[in-house]
Amino acid sequence: MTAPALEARGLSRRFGGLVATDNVSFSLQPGARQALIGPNGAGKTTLINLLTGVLKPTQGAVWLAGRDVTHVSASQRVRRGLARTFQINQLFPDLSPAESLGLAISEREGRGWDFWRAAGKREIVAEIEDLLTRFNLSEVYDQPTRALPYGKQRLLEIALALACRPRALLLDEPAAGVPEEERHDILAALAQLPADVAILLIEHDMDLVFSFAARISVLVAGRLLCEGTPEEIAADPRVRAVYLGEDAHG
Amino acid sequence: MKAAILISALALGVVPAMAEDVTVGMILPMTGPSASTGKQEKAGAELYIAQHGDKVAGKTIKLLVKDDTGAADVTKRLAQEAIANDHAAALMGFGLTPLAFAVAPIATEAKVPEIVTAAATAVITEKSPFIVRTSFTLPQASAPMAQWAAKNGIKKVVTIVTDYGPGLDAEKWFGETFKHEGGEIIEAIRTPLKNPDFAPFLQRVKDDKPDAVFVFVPSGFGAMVMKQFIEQGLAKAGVKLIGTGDVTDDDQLNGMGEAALGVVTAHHYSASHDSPENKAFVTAFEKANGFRPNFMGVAAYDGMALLYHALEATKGATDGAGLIEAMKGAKWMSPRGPVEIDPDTRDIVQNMYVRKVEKKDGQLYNMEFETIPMVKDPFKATKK
Amino acid sequence: MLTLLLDGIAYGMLLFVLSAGLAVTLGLMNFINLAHGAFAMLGGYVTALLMNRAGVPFLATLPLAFLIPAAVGVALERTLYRRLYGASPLDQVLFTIGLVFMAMPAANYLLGNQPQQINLPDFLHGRLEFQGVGIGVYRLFTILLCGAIAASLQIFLVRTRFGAQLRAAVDDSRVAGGMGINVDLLFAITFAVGSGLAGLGGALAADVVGGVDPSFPLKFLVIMLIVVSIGGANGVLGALFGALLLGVLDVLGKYYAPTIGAFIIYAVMVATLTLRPNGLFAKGDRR
Amino acid sequence: MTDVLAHLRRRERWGVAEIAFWLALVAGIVAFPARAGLVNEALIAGLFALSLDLILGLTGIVSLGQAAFFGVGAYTAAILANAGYHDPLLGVLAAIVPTALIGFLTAPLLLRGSDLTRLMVTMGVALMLGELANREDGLTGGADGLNFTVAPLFGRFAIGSFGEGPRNAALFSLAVLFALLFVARRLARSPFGISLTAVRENRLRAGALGISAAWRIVAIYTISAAFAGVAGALLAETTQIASLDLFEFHRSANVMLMLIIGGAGYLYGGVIGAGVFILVRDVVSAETPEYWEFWIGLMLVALVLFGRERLANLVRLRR
Repeated sequence: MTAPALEARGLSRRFGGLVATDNVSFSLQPGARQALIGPNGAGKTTLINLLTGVLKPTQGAVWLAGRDVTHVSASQRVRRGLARTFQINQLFPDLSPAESLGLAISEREGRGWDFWRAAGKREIVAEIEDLLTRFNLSEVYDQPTRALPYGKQRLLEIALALACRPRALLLDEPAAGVPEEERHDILAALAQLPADVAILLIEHDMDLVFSFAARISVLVAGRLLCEGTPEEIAADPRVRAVYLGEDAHG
Repeated sequence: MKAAILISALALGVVPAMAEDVTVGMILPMTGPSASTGKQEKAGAELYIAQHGDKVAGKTIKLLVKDDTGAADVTKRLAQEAIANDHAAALMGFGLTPLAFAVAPIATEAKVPEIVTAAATAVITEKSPFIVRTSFTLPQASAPMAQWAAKNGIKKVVTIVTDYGPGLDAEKWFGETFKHEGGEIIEAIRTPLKNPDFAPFLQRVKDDKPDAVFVFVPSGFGAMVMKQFIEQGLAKAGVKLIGTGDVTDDDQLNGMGEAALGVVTAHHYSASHDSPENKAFVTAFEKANGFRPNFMGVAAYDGMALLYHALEATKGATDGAGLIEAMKGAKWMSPRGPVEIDPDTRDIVQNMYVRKVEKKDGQLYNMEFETIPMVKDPFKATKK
Repeated sequence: MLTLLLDGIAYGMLLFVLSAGLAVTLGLMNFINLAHGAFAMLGGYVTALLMNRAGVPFLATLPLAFLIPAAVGVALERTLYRRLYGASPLDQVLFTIGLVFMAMPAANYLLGNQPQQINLPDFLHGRLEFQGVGIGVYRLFTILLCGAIAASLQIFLVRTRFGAQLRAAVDDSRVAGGMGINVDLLFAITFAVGSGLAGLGGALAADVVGGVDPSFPLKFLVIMLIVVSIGGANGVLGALFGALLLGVLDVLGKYYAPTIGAFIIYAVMVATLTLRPNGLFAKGDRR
Repeated sequence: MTDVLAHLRRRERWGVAEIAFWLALVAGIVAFPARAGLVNEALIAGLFALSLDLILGLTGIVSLGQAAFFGVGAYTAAILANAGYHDPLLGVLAAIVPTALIGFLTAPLLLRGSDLTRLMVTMGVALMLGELANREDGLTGGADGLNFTVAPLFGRFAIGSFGEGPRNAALFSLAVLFALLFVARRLARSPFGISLTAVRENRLRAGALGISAAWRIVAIYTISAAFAGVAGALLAETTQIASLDLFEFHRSANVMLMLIIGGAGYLYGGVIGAGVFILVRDVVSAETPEYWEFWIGLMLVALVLFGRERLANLVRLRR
């Protein structure tokens, strides 16, 4: 059996007296489609920060493709195959989508320190074009990102993460704030993400979660309440009690 | 569009000079921390021209004042342009020692007199055979101060000088002369150039318990030193404040108030100097500018006087070597008293006065009470 | 030793009074006002000219040294500064340095190059000695006055509703406006306080630093920025403690190690900012 | 969609305006040798501003301490010349070594805190180096400055204040400026350069793409320091003097003004801003040597109020 793409082993994080993440363990197999849900304040953001290396855990370990990366810096984890998107767009307003993607590819290819040869290399153009097409950005490839409609920016957010060619991809509320008429773009993009990439979707939108994920984990007050198929989660009384019962579309 | 700006600006710089014009490139810090020097110098030079007419030996004097902001590279460029573009027959001014140094090679190469009317480090005139000076040197003022102190019951002294060229000159010459006369230097303190607080240094002086403290600070810091001297209780502790005239700069003395009273300094010029020449000079200067002349103003006035003298001697010929020759040994009666250009060193020889700050007609003045006649720069005297 | 400490505190208070206004505009309003020193110069001139030309007593000039720069500050704020709230810091730098460049020659043109001295009244002269510990009367006066100013500012800007509203307005002026806060008025008052403090600082400092002259706005800009950055650009208390720290270390350093005197404040600043990048009294990670 | 490549490479081509800009500079120096000294000063200030643009414009790191490297570069050339190494090209190249080293060693100070922190720390470093130069007067000549001479360039073209000297100096500075702007241009369009833009625009996302912002900043600060060092060496060599005021606050502040006037981030802004600043200063201060600062100030205020961006766009060559 191959090693999980991403694995959390007993992750805990305390801020002073507050336990934000409490002994969380789970694993993402290659190609997994998993979702992480939980009410506001459940500690989803802290968990992502622990996985990506922005925060160091108080206890526990993070494994990436069979290797312990707990003490590896955030940027090194990206190079080893862990990419993410952000709940609030984190893009480069002055660069165009083509340039942004070119940058991500160059960095992935280890050309980030090349200060002499041009960034626009013929070899990477095919890949940029492929990503632009897949994420429906072809028409705006040369616009400054700040001028793009919000939905296009959301797509670029995912495309950038994918340009890192990750083994594991963390999607942080990819549909947050997207107007209804642009949502199908996002759903389509998610549907055709490469099958071999393990994906953890953090989402409030239950329709999206249930249409996308094969497995769902529920995080409550920093600890994993339960994990299972969408059907199991939907039927779980504990989940209903703490979460679905309150406000399913919170 | 840019090119057009460039071209018009470039073209502006080139002004054709008439054969009968003698252009004087006066390069001064007119802005920045030394701006007060520039203002005095400009006023002094302009007053001389106004009083004596702009015609001398058949030539018309044109004064070209340039602001070098106190930056040596700008001074140098302005000097080069004054000579190359404006055909300046003489350069004048130079507010600080490095600025005077910067122009020395240009003066030598172009054979144009560089009349230093401000910078006071002793060694300047040795940097080029075309440099003459009408201001003073710090050894010239510091050594007589030391002699006077030694003769007047002062045995132990602490020196406070600003930590740069002129300050070190003052420290060295006061110290050596004073020791030679049998005095003792307890401590030599150097203060940073940008220093808004003298209290800790003065506290140190107080703990040293000297008879007097000798101070050299650039003009502009004098008031601060004197006020803090009183405030730290040094006057009450019986310590005397002595220094070079920079501390009691005429330009600023009047505003310093009671704190300045009784301070004894040695210098070559006081606006209260008792001579008809000076009375006329001060009156005219104050009338034209609304402020009192100081040693910078008189040095520029004399710089112009020296140039007029030289042009008369050469009958209007403007070659630099001839002008310099004519300047050597020149003697005239300046507002400060009799002065002479030492033919060997091209430095000024002048009376040094020991003065005490007193109130006269409701205003503060450095009142001269002892004269050391015709002092040569002791720095160059010892080298022979 | 205690004498030195007192001198250091007095020097620190002087630095504080020069920088307090900057701490208000930079720390509370997030506006880079490099023209702060020009307001300080104005305050210094107000006191000096009123005393020397109109014979007004020193203490009576101090309120005016606050009010006149404050009024000029409001006038400029309403007409010019307000357009630059939220502009890029580079624009703010360019604009306020431009004002400094205009203020210096203007002062030179109108009042001449000579420093205008302030001659203190007799009761502020002299020195108190008590069991071997001495301090200049004026220094003691500045310590007490500046202490009072610092305390009242702290209360005014932090403890009152005004302070809370101001922080809300700086964080998001639109939301604050929606909450019924008069943002314009708030900023104008704060800017006036900042400018007035600058003026008062100039007036109080003028005697010690050798008078007020046209180069004043730039001469003390560096040290004012140092004080505010060490303190943590976060209001008045930071600037107060930053200034005191600098003052005491500078005085001690100059006394015990005069040869390295010039390095001390810079070294203290670089060391402080290396250890505490947002200053000694920074709260949170403010940009 | 073959134009993706063209889009990515659109900033690599030399535009007509860009070429004309350089030709105009050469022509200006040759046509007006009388003002070559002034043009030289402007070109060097432009190079100095370019060095700041690398960190401020490209990377978004503010600094009020570029004068540190300007001064060290100048003194490197001066001290070398006084030690008998008079070749001007050698001096310029040698200035790279100590400035890059100091830049590399002090760059970590820039990684934490706010913009204000960076402004103050860089300023502190510059002022301390200036004070060090003042103290080490055996090496630097202290407050008197260092006068020295340099050999003719390539053994043929004399540089200095006499005859062809100012013109040769200006052409030399122009050549160095062109060479370094060429380097900066390549750099800005390289993957490294784009990653600097990424660090400037969104450090969080840059990190999520695997870019370690800290090392990129250290690298570009080191390069920027070397650029400033070269500018300092050029100024020292073409004026044949190095003095302490090179380290002063106003040098750092003025170079920032020049860059902002011309517009940061597109490499030519510094050169244009320096040209405007120095030419205006020259023209106005010839008229009113005491009060010219007022008019410069008015210009700055007007520039901000009427929209720096709009004006910059007028003269901007190609973005």
